[in-house]
Amino acid sequence: MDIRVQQERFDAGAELNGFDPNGAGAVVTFTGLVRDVAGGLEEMLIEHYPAMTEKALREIAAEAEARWQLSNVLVIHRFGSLQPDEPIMMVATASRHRDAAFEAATFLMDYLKSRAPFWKKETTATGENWVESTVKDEEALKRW
Amino acid sequence: MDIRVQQERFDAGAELNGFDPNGAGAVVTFTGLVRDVAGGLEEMLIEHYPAMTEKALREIAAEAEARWQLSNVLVIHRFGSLQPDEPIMMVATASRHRDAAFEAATFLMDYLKSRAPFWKKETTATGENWVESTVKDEEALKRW
Amino acid sequence: MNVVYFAWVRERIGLPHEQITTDAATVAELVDELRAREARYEAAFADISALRVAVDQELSDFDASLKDVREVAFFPPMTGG
Amino acid sequence: MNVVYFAWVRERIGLPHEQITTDAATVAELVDELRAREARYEAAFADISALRVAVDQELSDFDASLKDVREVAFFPPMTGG
Repeated sequence: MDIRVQQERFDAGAELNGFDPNGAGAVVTFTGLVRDVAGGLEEMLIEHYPAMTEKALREIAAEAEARWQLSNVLVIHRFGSLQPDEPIMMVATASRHRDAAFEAATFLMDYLKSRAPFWKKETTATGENWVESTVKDEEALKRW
Repeated sequence: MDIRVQQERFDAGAELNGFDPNGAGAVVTFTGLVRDVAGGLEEMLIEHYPAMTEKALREIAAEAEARWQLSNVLVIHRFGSLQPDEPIMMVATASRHRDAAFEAATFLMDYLKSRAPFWKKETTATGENWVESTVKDEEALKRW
Repeated sequence: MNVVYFAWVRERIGLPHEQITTDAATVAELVDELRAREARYEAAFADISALRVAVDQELSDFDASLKDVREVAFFPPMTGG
Repeated sequence: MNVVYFAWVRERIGLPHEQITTDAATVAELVDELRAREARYEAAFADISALRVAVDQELSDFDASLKDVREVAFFPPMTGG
């Protein structure tokens, strides 16, 4: 398990190539990128709770390892000031079974969305806006 | 849409970095690797139906684009002689919605497994063995 | 007890964290105490359903006990990923 | 008509493809014709349920018509991915 909370940009391709499947045949990745928004995004600022963030991510990844047969798990999540098209975060899962790799990655994303202590603020020409959580994201947790 | 049927090895990380999400925020990849097998795998030989393969992959990818809002789709599948740990194939999907990216990638994999004209033969010290399709893989198609 | 605020809770209250001495037995009692203090707390805690709380860095509930607790954090629903 | 074989079907029949002139109206009739030819065809087509067929490079059924068809391919269930 490799969990990283960092300000620096990361290279998703290099992370995929460096991710050791430990002999498994199925590797799934999810990469989240800063999307532009109506009005033009000047900055996405990601705030987090340093004393809690890594622990929360480790607990979520450990839960994925308990539910699926995974041979490796990677979670990277950035904080700080980001620009459009930059990578925000990435998860990778490896398993002997493709369904396990897909489901575990989907699970990790659902929990990162609503249970990891990050908050996003978008700045456009018209002002600042805290991104709001959605009912859909909260509902997504119920499938697990 | 980018569909490639090739003998040459590919670089999964470089493919992820070169995959254009066209402004979407969610990118999912699946990479399939040659697994070692009991007895020690000397070679995985992948046979395919050249006159049909690319067309079949394009139809599967087009079906994914019809079912989900995707901003890009990549499918790479190799044929020929492969060694353990080499990448066999890769799909990538990009969407504004993470569920669409995950589901489309899962769909692509289910169809590639059972509807794309590839056949795998494993050679170990004890002989050659054509990989058999599984009931589970055929059943997986029914979820779509 | 260290009380920590994030995102628009932090912005409304105007500081990221503060040391608070309290006799509140639960998170909810602490919230009532803070709301009674000043308008900026009232603004931050007006709608409890829009808030989440962590007690000693674990997601928790507003009826959680504060016994032996060292840090309470208030924030809006998380938006990671 | 070009008839193409893959994987263990190709190995049992001993060639990757051949030109066949036939009056068979359907894929199933072509299979019967081939099985009657030689033991190696009988070995390849013994269990039709273990085989798949493509007609002019489209997955098809054994009751498909061969009218105007240029290529028929026989192979075991695919194992891509």
